[in-house]
Amino acid sequence: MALLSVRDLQVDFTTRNGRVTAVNKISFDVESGKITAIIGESGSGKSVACYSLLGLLPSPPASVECGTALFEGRDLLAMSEAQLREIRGRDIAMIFQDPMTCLNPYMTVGDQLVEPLVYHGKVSKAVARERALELLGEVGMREPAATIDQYPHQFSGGMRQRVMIAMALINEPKLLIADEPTTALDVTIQAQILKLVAELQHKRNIGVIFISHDLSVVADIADEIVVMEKGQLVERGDRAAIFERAQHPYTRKLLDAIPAGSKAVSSEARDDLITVSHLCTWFGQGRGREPLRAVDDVSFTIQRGEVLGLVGESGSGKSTIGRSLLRLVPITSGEVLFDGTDVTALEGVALKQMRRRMQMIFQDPYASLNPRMSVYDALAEPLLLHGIESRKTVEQGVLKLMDDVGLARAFVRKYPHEFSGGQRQRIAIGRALATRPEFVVADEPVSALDVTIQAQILDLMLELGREYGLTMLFVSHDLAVVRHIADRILVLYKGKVVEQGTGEALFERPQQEYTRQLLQSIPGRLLLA
Amino acid sequence: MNLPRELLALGRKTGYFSPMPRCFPRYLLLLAAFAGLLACSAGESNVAQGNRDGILHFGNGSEPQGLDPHVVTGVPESKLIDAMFEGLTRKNPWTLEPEPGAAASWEFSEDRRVITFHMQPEGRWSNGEPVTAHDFVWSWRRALDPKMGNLYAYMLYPVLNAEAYATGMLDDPELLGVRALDAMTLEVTLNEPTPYFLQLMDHYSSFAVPRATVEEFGAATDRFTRWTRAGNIVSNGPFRLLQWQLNRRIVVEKNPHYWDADTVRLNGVVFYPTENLVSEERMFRVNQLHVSNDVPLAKLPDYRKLKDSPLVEAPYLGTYFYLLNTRRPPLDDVRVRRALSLALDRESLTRNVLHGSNDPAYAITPPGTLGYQPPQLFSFDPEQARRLLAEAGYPDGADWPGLELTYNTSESHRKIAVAVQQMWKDVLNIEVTLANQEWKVYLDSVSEMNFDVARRGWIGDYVDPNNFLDLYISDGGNNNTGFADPVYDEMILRRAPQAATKEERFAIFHEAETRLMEQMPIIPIYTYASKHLVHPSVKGMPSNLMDFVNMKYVDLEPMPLAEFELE
Amino acid sequence: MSTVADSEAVLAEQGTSLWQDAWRRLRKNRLALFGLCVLVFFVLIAILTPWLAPYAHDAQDLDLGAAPPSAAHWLGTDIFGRDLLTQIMYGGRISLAVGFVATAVALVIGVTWGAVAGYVGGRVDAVMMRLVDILYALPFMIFIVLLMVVFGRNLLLLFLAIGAVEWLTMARIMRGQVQSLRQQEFVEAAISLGLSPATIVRRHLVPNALGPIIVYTTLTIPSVMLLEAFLSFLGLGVQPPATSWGLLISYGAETMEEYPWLLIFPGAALTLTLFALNFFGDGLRDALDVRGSGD
Amino acid sequence: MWRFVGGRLLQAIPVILAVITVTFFLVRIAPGGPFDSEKAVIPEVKAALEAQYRLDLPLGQQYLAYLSDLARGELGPSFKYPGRSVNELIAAGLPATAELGAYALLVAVLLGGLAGVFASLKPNSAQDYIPMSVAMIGICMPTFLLGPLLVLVFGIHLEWLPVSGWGDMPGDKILPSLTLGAAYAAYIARLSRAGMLEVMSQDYIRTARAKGLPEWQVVTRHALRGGLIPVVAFLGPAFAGLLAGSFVVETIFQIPGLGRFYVQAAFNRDYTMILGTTVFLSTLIVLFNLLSDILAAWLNPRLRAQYGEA
Repeated sequence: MALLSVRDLQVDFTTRNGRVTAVNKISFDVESGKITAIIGESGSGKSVACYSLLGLLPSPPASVECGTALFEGRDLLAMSEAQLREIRGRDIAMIFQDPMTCLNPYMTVGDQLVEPLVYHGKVSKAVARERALELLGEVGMREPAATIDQYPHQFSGGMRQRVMIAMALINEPKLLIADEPTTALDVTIQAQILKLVAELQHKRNIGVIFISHDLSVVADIADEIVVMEKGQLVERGDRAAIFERAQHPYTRKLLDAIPAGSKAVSSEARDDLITVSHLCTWFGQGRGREPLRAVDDVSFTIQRGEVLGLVGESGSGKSTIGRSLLRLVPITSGEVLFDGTDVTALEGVALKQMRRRMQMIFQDPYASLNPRMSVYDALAEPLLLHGIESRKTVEQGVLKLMDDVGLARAFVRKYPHEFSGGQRQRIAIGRALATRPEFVVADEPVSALDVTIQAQILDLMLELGREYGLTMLFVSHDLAVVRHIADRILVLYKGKVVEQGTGEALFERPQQEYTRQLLQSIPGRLLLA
Repeated sequence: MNLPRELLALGRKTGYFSPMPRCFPRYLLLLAAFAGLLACSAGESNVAQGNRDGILHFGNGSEPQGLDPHVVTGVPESKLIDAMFEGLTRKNPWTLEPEPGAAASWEFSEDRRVITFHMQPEGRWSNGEPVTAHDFVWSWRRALDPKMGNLYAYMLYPVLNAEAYATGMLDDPELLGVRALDAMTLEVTLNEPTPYFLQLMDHYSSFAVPRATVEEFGAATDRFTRWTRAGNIVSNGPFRLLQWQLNRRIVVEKNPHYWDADTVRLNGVVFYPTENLVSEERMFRVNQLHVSNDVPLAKLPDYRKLKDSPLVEAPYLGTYFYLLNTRRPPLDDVRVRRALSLALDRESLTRNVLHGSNDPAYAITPPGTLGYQPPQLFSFDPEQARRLLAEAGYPDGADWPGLELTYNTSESHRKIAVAVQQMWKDVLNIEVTLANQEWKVYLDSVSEMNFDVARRGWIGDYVDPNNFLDLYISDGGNNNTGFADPVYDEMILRRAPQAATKEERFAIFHEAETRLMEQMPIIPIYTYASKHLVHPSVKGMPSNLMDFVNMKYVDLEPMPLAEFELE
Repeated sequence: MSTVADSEAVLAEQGTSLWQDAWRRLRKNRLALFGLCVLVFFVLIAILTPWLAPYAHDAQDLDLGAAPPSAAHWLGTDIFGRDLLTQIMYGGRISLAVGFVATAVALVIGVTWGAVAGYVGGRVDAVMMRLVDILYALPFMIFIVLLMVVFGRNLLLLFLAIGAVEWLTMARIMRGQVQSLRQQEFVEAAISLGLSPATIVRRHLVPNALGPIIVYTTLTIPSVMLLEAFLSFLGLGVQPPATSWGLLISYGAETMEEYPWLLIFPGAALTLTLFALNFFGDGLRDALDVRGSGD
Repeated sequence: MWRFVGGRLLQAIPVILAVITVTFFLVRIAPGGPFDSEKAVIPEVKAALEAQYRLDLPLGQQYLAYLSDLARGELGPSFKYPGRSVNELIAAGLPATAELGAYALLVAVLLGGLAGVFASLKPNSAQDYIPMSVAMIGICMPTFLLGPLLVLVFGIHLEWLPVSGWGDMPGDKILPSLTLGAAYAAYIARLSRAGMLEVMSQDYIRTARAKGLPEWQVVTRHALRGGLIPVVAFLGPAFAGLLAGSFVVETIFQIPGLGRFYVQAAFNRDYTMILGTTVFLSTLIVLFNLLSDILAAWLNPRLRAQYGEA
């Protein structure tokens, strides 16, 4: 018998616009000691389905309309809140996507860790603390005794996710629900966490539901894969079946979206548009303290029309380089020549002129658009500011941009919140292109997007890049993505360039240990090879 | 704070300093829940305790500035100083006639310019030292010393050379008209016969202060010393200071060294600074006070309706009036001034706005000032008022240039002003705007004569028409109207003092006041009244024109607590 | 909750402007609409008072005095025999004007000050906020008396005086908002577009900081009305026979036992306004918060 | 941390100095002097008084003299209360005011906090609307109205509590504290409701629920701390405001506090007393703002780290 057996689960939401069925009659099983992956993009209902099992959805507006979920023979959906509470955190534990926000910032990790054990296990705090220390070691925390009394903000994202995992496992649950546990993490960390989850699951023989939007992430660990689209279960099968004999077009679309292959490199010689020499950007940390050397003596050039990929994990200084080039952060020393002009020395009108020629696309399309400005205003602003269009012609200009980035003209009066992530990123791209720039810094433009959207945006950028003759600095932590779009790749580690070369060269013949490590971490690497 | 032992003893006796349940407020919420329970244990009221122990709980208006008789100026201070000190004479609260105080007897010289006081043989300071004529000589010199900055120095100006000494024209205090013939005999020489001089002896500016104590804590004329603090102060009145808690209470106890201690019935008095009328009335209603300082106007009708009402109302030696700036048009025209005055229905005003607590006034001197009756030349006469205004060039308010009525911030001033404003509008069809001003701003406006019409009140320092009528001599410091009439000056400054008899003198005053009211530099509105709530157990506290309380005669008659159930 | 489907066809309908959008949302919020109606009603009454009021505002009947509600005087009369309904109507003119104008003054100064300090930061911020600190610590009463004497009495000054006091908190709130908004990427995007700081503050920061500002504003208006009563009491501001709700309440409070209607009715007018403002303010904030209602 | 505190204290010095300077000259520009009274003052007497209080010196010299006195902790003699120093008057009034302020703050935090948290647990229900409506009334109810009203009900009619006094009779501190705290309770109710709503939508609350904690533990252990941080930030200014604004309550209940002195001083043009209380209150304001910052940092480990570094 399956550990968890879900049948005909339907969850509805009551909204102002009527009822929406978020999960539509889905059925799946989870076996002990197996990982069942639920794959789908945002809005597909994958998380809703799992939260509804534990009664974690706010009700109203959510309501479970029908279905059963037999967990060890008892129907979770029929249980009272008190009964569910007994199961939550004891028999079924959860880990969530964003370890930054899922840990209570006001409590030490130790206090948070022991909570489920003290509450469910009815053991003393001291005993629970012993167990927590043990478990912290098990999930790979260095010096558990020193770190247990620290606060979450003192940990890196990967470490926090380890804490989350330890917290989930402390009561020896039978089922673990992992909701996109690696999406917010760097690739190298992602690889470690995936490995950890797989190990622990194996060792303890627990059942795992692993929710992700990215097929490649689960490629190495999932036993069973369930694919969801718009609340419907579209395909289900073991790993081999899905990866090798996917039936449903949606599943195939997901598979296709996994970035693969290198960009064809053109060999024609071009002049350098940007020359960066000995760039240092340090952040002061108060008097008498060592400054944080975010960018430390970096030199490189970008040729006109070239896409330069910049790869590194968080904290490597890759975003700071992009911002330094655009004068969004103060530069400590060094020189940035743009078409022969030293950008670092510009002020006033000259700086404004230069800014027209250099633009930026940001990582988070939710944060990079003013929520109180309609698409029209957001796109019209740069057009008017730089006199590209007059008041009379601005509407045409805006509509043209909408066309360029593939947004329906009808949306022009809408607000960012009315769009999906992918659409927002299109707006952001449109805004960046409005000034007709020659150079664009794309700072992780796709890392906050679902894989299928990611592929669309990357294609759009490549296409527009060609059309507008753009030179681009493409910043990403994802080697596969960079390889897909960049002509040349710079690998950054702790503020310094450790390796550079074409995508092919790096993938085939990595020179540095760090680069090799990055390559190792690409999920689904084996599968895609 | 270091409390003297007696104070603690009295404290225990009266229950003031009984150990408070100190933890109480910390459990505020809990206690709020048990408030009902607490109420049962709230204990005896002040009045019940006071009646038992002979302690009077007295609402005293506001926190006194201090207790040095030569420094302070206000009414609350006078209540305290009168309880603790004693002048050469002391008013009888029933008749307001001078009675023996620090002086047992006195006699006037033939020309009535020299008075010889014989000191009370048993007169003692509260530390047991005798009160002598030297004390008064020294104290008067102190009171008149320019360095003292005594605002009431002028009360002693009738004394020979006093004004010259106080204004620095004369340096030698020996030339002052006061000297001790021996320890028990004081001789005072006046500039001219002053019929009301004995009354001045009951004003605290003429009181003696204990030289040794004053000098122990600083120079004689020093304002910053600690000699008036509880534990330091020495006084010669029926009571002595026990405790002074700022803004909270001042406790005095019976002075055993007082020469007439046998007459004193009370064991002590507790004075409360009760600034807020509404709060004070409530304190009285729940038996926290024996006597209130004042009564909210709106409460008067309800209290009057009570059987055995605790409300005590009496005329007070003071007049409420409006100053007219006779130097500004249109008020430079006497017809306008009179029109304004005639247009006021004072009867309606006092009856409706003041709830009948005060009598309308038609002259500056309050009626019945030691038998003096001021003239009443006019009454409410709208016809005449309109006629006068028309004669002055403003028929039915036409071409009226507008006037501003200035008053200082106060609820009652506002009420009067609002009613007056409307009366002028109704009767004369003229617009008057109101301007209330914060106290010091108002004082500034009045003394600079920066106003059209301004509210003013005058309370007599002593019972004599002179105290009111000499306000309006030309260039008088308190004139503030620009009114100047040499004939009037002659009457007040020359003829009245030289009058042989009281009748003759009052006739001159009457003539002068008639002249004043014809010129109308001021519009009298009402005569002040004192209003108190007095617990039925309080005896020996008659109401009088000076609102004077002689604590020496006050007694408490134990009786069941009154319940004042207002509607 | 249901996230917007990525399919673009769903969103074919024509979008609207921010304020149109807000209005559309506001109309659905019944409480907010009720608040708005009450406010509009009061403002209309205030405007039309000279024609609507049953009595002349200064008509006294001293012999009648304070009388409880009757057929002739629906809400009773005050101690001068003046009709209370008329008083409240005239008082509303002053109170609403003071409430709205003085708050507007505070809003303009406070928002500008706070936005500049928060956006520019560094030393400018330190100096600007120290100034706010100093003003906070100044003795208000002396300040008011001085104003009164130097500039004389008039209503305009009253607005300014109150506004000058109330803007301090507004500035602090705004500064806090701007400081946190400044970290957001859309501000960086605006900088990289080449927008001037003034434009960034005006177009990007202020609209996004509106939520807390609106809520604070709806709290400020009633407290301004009460402050006006206090100042009028001190002699700055309205002089009798003109009146205001705050003054009526403070007079009514003194005779609450004898003439309760003098307190109850003006109090009810103020309370009703306050609730209306609050509902409307909350509704407006929600309506303007385009993000919060993404469903 | 010490560095942060030290830095803030250093910053406060120019602020307080500016307050002193502005106040010093402001009170002297205000019309009417300390010795003006209703009855005309003899010029010689006035001159003698001004000499005693150094008012005859040039203004600049008076200012410097005041500053040098202040540096020695001397606030000067009171004009209104001869024979008493401002230090003494403040010392006399402070205990009652501080106690009143503290209890009022306690009332505000307890009542307001409870109401706000309670309301936030079921937003947009009766459980939300009722306490929030009461809070709204609390905001618009001026103390000069609430105080007498409470006295009328609890003091006069029910006879449960004393109508005035401070520390004289059991229970006489309840009504003043309630009166003064009410408006602040209302603000705190709103603040804590908003703060709690914000926190309750955070991911870590979902984590706590996923652990199987019962709702009350989720609220008390996980939500309260974050939700009340805005309240804590409000406490400093609130306490300063309570101290400065207590005079109405002090007058209504006959409490021997500082607020009464302060207001009377302004009316009396008691220059030294105005200055003294202003200096004292502005120092308190600065201190309490600092204190609430420290408290907020103590509650919020991230801020703690920031201040620790700064």
